Amino acid sequence: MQVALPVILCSLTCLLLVVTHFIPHEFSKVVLAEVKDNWYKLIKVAGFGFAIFSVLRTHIRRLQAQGTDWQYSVVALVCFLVFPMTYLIDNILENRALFVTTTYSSSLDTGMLSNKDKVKIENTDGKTYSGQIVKLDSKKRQISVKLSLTGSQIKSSGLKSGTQSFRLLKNDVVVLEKEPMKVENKNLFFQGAGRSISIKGDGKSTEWVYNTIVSPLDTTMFALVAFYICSAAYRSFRVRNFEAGVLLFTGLVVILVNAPLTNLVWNGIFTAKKTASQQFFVQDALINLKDWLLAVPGGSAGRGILIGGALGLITQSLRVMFGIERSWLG
Amino acid sequence: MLVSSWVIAFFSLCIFSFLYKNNPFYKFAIHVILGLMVGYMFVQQVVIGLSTSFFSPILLELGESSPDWWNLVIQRIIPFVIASLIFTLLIPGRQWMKNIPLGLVLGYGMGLMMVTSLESNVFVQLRKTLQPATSVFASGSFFRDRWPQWAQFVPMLSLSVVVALTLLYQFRMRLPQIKTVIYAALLIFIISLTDSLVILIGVMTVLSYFFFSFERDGLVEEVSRVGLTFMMVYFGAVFGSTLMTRMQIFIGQVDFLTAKWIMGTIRAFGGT
Amino acid sequence: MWGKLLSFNTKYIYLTVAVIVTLAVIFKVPLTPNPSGPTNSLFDHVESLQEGDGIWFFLDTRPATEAIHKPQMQAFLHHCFSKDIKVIGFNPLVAEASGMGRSIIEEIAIKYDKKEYVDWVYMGFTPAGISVFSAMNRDINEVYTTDVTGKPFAEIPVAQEFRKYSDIGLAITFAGLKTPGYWVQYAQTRYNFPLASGVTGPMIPDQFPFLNADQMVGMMGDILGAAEYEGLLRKNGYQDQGFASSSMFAQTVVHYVLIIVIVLANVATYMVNRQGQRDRKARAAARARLDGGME
Amino acid sequence: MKFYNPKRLVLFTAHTVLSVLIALLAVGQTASVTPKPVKEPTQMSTVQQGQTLADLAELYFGDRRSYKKFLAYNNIADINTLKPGDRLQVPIGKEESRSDRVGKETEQQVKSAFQEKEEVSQQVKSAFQEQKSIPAQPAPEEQIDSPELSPPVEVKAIDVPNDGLNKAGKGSIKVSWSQPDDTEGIIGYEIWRQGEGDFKKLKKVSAKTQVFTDKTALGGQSYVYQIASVGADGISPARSESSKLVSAKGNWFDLDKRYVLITLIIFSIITLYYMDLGMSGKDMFIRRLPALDRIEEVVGRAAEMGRPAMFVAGNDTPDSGSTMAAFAVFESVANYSVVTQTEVVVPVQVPLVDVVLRSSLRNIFTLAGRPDLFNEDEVSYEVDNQPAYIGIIGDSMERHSPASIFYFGDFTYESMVYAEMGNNIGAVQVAGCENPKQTAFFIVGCDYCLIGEELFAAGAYLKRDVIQMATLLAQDRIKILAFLVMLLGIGIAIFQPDSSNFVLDLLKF
Repeated sequence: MQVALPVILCSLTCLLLVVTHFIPHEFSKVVLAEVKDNWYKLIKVAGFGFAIFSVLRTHIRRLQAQGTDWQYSVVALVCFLVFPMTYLIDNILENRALFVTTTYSSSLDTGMLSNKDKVKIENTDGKTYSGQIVKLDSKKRQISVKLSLTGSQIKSSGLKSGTQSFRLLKNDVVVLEKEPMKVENKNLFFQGAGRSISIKGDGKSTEWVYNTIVSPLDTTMFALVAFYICSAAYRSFRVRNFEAGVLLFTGLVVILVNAPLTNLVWNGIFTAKKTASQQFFVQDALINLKDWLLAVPGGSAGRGILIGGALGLITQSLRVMFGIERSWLG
Repeated sequence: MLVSSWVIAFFSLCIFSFLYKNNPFYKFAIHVILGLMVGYMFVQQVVIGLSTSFFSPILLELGESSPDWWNLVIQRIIPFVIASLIFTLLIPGRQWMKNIPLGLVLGYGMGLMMVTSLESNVFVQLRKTLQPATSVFASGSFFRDRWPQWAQFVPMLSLSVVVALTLLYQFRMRLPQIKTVIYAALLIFIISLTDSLVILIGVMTVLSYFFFSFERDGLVEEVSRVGLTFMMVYFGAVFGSTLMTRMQIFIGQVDFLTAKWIMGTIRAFGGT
Repeated sequence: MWGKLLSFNTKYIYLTVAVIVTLAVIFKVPLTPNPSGPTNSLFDHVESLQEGDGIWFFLDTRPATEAIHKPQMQAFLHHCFSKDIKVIGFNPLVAEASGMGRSIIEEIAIKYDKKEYVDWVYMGFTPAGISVFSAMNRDINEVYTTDVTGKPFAEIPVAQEFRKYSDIGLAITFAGLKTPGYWVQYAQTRYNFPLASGVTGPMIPDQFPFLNADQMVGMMGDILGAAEYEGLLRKNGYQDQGFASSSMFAQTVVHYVLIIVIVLANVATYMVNRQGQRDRKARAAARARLDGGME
Repeated sequence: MKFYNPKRLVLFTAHTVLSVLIALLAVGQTASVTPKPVKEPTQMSTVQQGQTLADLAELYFGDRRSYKKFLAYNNIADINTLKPGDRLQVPIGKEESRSDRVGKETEQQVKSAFQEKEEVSQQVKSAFQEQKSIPAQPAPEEQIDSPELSPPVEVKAIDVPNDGLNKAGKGSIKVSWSQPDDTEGIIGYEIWRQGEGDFKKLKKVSAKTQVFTDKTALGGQSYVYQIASVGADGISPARSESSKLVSAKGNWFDLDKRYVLITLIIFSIITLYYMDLGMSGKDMFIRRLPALDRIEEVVGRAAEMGRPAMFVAGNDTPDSGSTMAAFAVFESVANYSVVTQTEVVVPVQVPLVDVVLRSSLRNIFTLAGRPDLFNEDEVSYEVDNQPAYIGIIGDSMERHSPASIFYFGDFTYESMVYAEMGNNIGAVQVAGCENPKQTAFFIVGCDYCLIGEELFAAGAYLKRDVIQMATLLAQDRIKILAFLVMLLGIGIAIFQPDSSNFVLDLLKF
């Protein structure tokens, strides 16, 4: 039971994925969407939850133990709060939307309107705003539309809260003639629609923290490689045997050719000559050699490794599918 | 602007100081970004993930006049319960339960990867390798063109050297030097072929390097040695061609520190 | 003496690299490499475009590679703006690139006093994912309702002018990830529009098949490509930024230093090994003499 | 879980998988009659109950023995499994079957409806000509003396094979036609479609194209298509004859991918065969993989020096192959470390990976009989962000100063950083990575490195488990198969260079 159930579940999911891959019928799309959007996503979320729980627990323990470097755990725990704060701040400050609410007379048949319909509202001077029906209450005969304007556009749109008269259009057919409608500037966060934490231009404070601390650190870590690559080359580019010699030779050639001055000097010496005897020494011969090394022998080796790796991967997947490979059971 | 440039500069220098040795500044910077990113994960994955794929769909469904309970249970509740089984890792004696969601996730990944890698990494790559080679055989132009005048004889010569010395090695004297010469001549011959043929040979030899069920001796050893040579060429080329990119990243950092940070500060305080 | 060379601390290498780069960046020594084939063809293609044509660029990279892609984009945009070509920027696949992209294009647009929304616009990120490739063939308005500053699509004339692949003269992807392959596979081969790429060093070999198959009109390979492009700009009498060219000198020095270090290390290894062999021979001879004496 | 005898469960699952795959292939083969694009005019004919291909051959070619001619018009996967309801493409002009007469009649009605429309437009035109005489109302010249356009011919509409309906329940239908003899004056074609109700214009395409894929056809709804040649004026389009009734439906098997499926089945069969051999106690030879043999010795080194060992499991999700291989390697590393009483430091980057590694370590301690020695903080989750995680690794390397480090899984640029950090603290490092580019940096930076495929073999190799060894053997056989395919392709290219190389067609999907 303890082993069989997870293994069989794993094999069945695996089999399901394989089979649906060969079925173009819409049924397989439905199944995939079900598996991916509900099961897979939620399990990933749970995994993240557990991970965050354990990292916080680790640092709190260090804090309690007061061992070496416990101060840095304090730093980490304090910084943990930063992004949740900025998320709240951004949402409360910027995550707003305009809601337009009105009551319609009983003469209107609501058959042609339904929830989540894309509609337009047009004010007296002919300016239209696209929106979406969020509430359609047939008892109170009340309809409310959420305009698709983000925080910064609300100011530019020039719509004020309060009551003014609009007309409601659904795909350019007038549904409601000029009626007084109530415009409210509500906060979406408290409407239950929290915006995704955004590094995409909106969400000012989040963006500032991200662009000022996170991305530069990414760049700096990337820049460290520049040093390490040099020391690695110094340490291990030695002619120990034939293969190491090939490695060293190729590496040296490519480094030499990549140095911009080399090509300048080379082309200074060997300007283009047409005679066949000197075809080895034409312009950009070094560049061509480098490109050839990278593209032809290198490319073939890379492709071979890729194919072999794929075969190994498939065999491993079969092992998992057949329930032989059980390392993941722990 | 100035503030952010100072912050960026401070953290960059903290990280670079690790090159000398591990120090409090480095640890501080690292733990700052650690805390930040854990918080980011918390909001991004847990809060928003839960709200988008669990809470808000349920609220929407309940908001409907006649909620579809069956759908709700199948699509939201059961997955949520199964996902939360991950936390049984904390319950002594019930730890095996966490394998149920794990099994689902791993099965998903494996099934997806098996077919896609079979298609894109085996079928496509084999076709890419085979198509030009077949056209070469069809046309019959085996050796690379623009081979210089004084080197026209290289392919044939190297091939004949390979054949002759192999016979010699087989029947007369088994000297390691002869083997090395054969090997070098073989490589020269391979290089003198057309690119698509070189690629074909490279792929096949590299694949043969990964044979597990044959003892490495005789023909298999020689072939896999050629494959290893190809791989070494690839690794060396990749290593060399990466140097410039990585170095440029560092140059960009230094440029930021000098131009934006120092000069910016000087300018901000009325310097020129 | 050789042994010392083998066993010295790698931190000296770090120090050397840091000092060289810092000096070379402070005293900018311009160095213009000869243009290679792909860069040339890219330049010629942009040169062949007319005034008022449109260009899309996609920024498919994290800010970590800004040091490479910024000079590439600067050289490219200088060329475009001085030819009065209209530019629309996207980062449809990588969310982090939004801020970087707009800042770079704005910086250059100011130099040529080009107006945002009229001569250029930066549309930013869209969560459409893979479907972007096909949506852009119909109308970018399907995936972009606003630009990165939140301006509604209807109020951006330049975006309304160039709204699908067939409207533009060139699309170039500045990529630090595998995305050029996707652009070729999902967009170019299906909808057949001129595509180019500006990539980082390790990705250059992956682009050759596309270039040979004319699926790409040109390529800017790494910072070297950017420097070549700047050289071409200078040769044809445009003004340029020149950051890439000025960093070439640092690159050259570092590369040469590394080569020298590697060669020295190998010589040292060889010498030390030979020394060891000689000592072993001597010891063997001494032992032999000793044995001889024993009799 | 060494106490568990896997034999029966394994065989059960394996055979289930295999049978399902084969069943799928069978399904695909039966539902596989698709029309071929041919020059001459054709029509669709539905196979009636009890009609064999020979009957149809007699019906259309007047000869029972010439049923092979249908292969010229249709892709028939298996000529013996023709079911009622399959739609065959047959040449026009021969005697028709009942179903096609029905089709013709509907088409007649449709066409008459159109002639009326044509007349109407004629009247409009004549009205224009009358107005022309009156100078007060200048009429657009080019509309009047636009030449009579000749409509396109051979309009064919087929349901696009090997596809499914999209989320909105819409499928795609491929409409193809050929230009009329005089294309003079034609600047484009209009595609008109009749579903329920009247003909509607779908799209206008340029005069160069002769094919259009209608992606908005409702599944199950049958349609009739017409193509109209459009002149410069835009009005008075000349309609073609209407196509046969056709309806978009989701297919149950993707024929283009059948070779992929067959390959997968061959994979499974070979693997299963060698697994059976392994279970029956036949010993399998696997050559020694040096890098993997080193693992025990490297852990032992850490034990001698009294310093911990470190395991880094890459930056990919647990459902990726390389991470799965990393789990297997970690199992053996942890085994050795428990045997030699060495501490293992495992900082983890990706969620769910820490779950697996932690429980695996605990189980190993339990199996070794010392659950009390298990320290939960040995496996510590850090953060899922590249720079932060790299920094943490550097910090913990300096703090714990491990004597031996293992990198298994998927890596990007951090590979170089790890390798050099490890070198600077003088650790012995073993690495395995799927990504070829990063393998280069590991080769340069580390002491022992697994290349590509060896990583996936590691799990089977280290466990010394016969069944898993068997899968490696199977993998080799499959590789030999790939070799043979390549050589076959080359051979075909050598001996019949001008004929189409069917090996390349096999590799297409």
